Amino acid sequence: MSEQDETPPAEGTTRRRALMLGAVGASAIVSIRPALAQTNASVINCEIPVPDAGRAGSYIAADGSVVPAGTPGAFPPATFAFKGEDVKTALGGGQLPGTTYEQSQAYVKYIRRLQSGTSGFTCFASLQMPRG
Amino acid sequence: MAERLFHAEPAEALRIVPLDDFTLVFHRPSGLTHLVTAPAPEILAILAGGPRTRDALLQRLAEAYDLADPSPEALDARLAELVAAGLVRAA
Amino acid sequence: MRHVFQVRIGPVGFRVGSDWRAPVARLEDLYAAYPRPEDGIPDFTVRLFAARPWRRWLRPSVTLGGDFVLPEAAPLPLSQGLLAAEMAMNLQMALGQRRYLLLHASTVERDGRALLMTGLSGAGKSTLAALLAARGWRLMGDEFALVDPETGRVHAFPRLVSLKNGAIPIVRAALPDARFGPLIAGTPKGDIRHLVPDAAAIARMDQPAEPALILFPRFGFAPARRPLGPSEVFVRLTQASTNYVALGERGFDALTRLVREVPARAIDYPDAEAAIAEVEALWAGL
Amino acid sequence: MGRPVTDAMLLAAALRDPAGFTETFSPSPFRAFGAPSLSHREREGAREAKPSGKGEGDNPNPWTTLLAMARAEQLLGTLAIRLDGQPMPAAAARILADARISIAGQRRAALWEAEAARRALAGVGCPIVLLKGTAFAAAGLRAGEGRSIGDLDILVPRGALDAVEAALLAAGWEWVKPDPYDDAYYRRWMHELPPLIHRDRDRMIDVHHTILPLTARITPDAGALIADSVALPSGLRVLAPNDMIVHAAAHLFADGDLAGGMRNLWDIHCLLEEFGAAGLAGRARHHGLWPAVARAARLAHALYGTAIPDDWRPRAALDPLYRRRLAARDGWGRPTRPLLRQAFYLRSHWLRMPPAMLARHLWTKWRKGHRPT
Repeated sequence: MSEQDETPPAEGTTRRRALMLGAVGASAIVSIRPALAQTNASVINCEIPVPDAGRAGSYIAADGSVVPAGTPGAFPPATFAFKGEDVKTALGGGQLPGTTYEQSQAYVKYIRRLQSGTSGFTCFASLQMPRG
Repeated sequence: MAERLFHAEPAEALRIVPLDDFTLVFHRPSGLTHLVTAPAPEILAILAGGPRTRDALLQRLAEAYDLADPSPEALDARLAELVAAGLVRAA
Repeated sequence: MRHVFQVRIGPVGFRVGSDWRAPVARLEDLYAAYPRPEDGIPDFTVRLFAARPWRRWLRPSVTLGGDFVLPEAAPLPLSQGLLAAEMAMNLQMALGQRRYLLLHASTVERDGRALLMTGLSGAGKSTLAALLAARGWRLMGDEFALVDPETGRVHAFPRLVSLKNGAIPIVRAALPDARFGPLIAGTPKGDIRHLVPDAAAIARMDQPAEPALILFPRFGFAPARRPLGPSEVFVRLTQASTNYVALGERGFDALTRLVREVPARAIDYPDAEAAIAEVEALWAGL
Repeated sequence: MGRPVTDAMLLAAALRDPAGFTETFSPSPFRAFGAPSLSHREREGAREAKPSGKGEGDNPNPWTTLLAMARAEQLLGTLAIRLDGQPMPAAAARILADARISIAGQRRAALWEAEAARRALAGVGCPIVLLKGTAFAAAGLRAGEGRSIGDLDILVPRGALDAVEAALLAAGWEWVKPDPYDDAYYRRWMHELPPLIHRDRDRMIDVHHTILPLTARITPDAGALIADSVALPSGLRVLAPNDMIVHAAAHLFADGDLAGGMRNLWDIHCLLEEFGAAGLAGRARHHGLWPAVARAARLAHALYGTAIPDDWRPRAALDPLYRRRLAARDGWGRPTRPLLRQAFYLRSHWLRMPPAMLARHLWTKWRKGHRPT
């Protein structure tokens, strides 16, 4: 029961819209994880290069997709990998260190497509439960 | 193993709600929610018509859309993500 | 347990048992105007207890217990007993609430329509809610917004508003005759003082409201305003909910309706006045 | 006429006879008819728990007591199903209705975890036998109705352990505690792999190759468990009914420290009521677990009124101790009778490993800061 049927146009019709399969590393799916997940999202204690090593040198477009270097309106690769803590804050609405607001938004969209979402975790931190 | 068939979940198992460049997919059997972006909705729509091998799927995608990067490895990666999420079954 | 306190906050009844008199006395004082749990049967039980018998007297420290607990939660000094009770009640909602979709958000209401302010702690949500209440908005809650999956309406959860550090004098100035709890110093988040919601908030806590605007405020930045796309709002709200996944399809329905029907803005603001002006402007423009 | 009942025997009474319990404590006018089957002591105990006055003192509403006990014993979902439709105060009805909604979601997530494991292990090609709560739900048994289900427990042939481990790691599971001592300990002495947890779904899976630790003095016939297991339409398998009861009793007495004992015993009650006891004694003896099964049946009869063969009834001397440990819970959901609990905790370790190894195990755990709570 899909609210809006996406069946592709019949074979042979002329109207074909563009479609990107995307890079091997750029996930096309974000899964909402249970709140207070025990398995600390890998994003917390890892470093995330933007873009990933496989596409060093490529630029990041405003919607987070990877585009050839020098594409107008896109951002150059980040000068250093972001810490997990920075990414968690950015995912919750903060800004990545050493970036302009627009740059940060593009990178966050790229990162969000790279790893699964962490449901409820950032909100839990704000319940200020002092950890023993 | 190229002739492995990829099956979509039955239609009644999914709630698909397009939003913007992401589409919401609620998977009833697991109770989990996924946000998918191109080419995942398009892959799910084709497989909803019936199971296909990776090559048949790639060919159907190339016919239906203007594929800028028709690489089998990229399609394998997209399929692997959908299998890991439980939205596609490889048999 | 030696000392017992019962209260209903919005649609949820609580029972707090304590090894000490002080926290219960404080709760009875600050929640005096609140009703008791429906039929005398609370939804959740909270326990404030001494992990070791001697901890009742020797440098007494309060361990948090109840229906739902976090094993690694650290005990608090007895002087912060009120804070321990509030945290433990929050924890029951965060881990145990299953009827309503729980969003970590402050909520105020005007003309039957609700404004939700959600985002990381420290974004000033509670302060904004208290200041808007001073300007005639009805306070629905400063910590949790309860969204009914069947109707899409927001239900109030008007617990004590916890104000931190610099916000305390600002809100005291804005609400000179409001009731406040004691100043609790040296907490993990600095000084905390609780504001008792006003009579209107308590009298009308059973009146739900239609969500009309979702704001993602950020305190301490130059004024800015940015619309948010529905998928980004969706992901952010799942991160602001501790029971979205547990609610299954009901949670999906509630959140999908919210992101498709209710406009959302990210607003940055340097101080409270700027934020209030921004909120009133956005609300007028709905 | 004994002290009024204020421990978890009250919860047992409500599960055993929902109509009796609600008749005694619901506000309905027709309460006078028929003698509720709650014993006098049980009624007095619960009635002593009148709605509390202001602040001081502690005599909560009997429904508050029941719900707190049920939550603490992981039986709130089961209670919600058992009491569905009974007259009761509106607040209790609402809380139990919420519990039914919540339990339905838990059941779906548990069944999906089994399906995800089936897909991940399809390539290994060995039989996969579901155990405990997931098995009851997957097979549609009464024991699965309203049951809260935590981890996924599966039984596989010991020879297939390495292939199963590799397939799960490849499909997104990861080790819960990558601690070498635990890992070696599990592999060498325990009846299961170290626990794994799925990266995205945050759900744990325990892979067993038999149902008791290798070190325990009793060695059940794992081969027979798998050989006589029953296939479900999905291709996953469940133990034969008698083996389910033997496993539940083994988990309760031969392996565990009775934690979650009331829920475990309710499973046994439901299985005995659904399948009866035909051939059970013989099968239990085959696995060397007849004493545990007999004790489980007697205690289920005592707590929940399970129909058991007459010649199983005469009580063993220690039964009352087991009952007091099982019911060691108060109206605030707190565990009570600490010395009795500690005794059963030590006994469970004693049963799992020979003395020398127990000492070394406890020493290692103590050195690493693991204190039994």
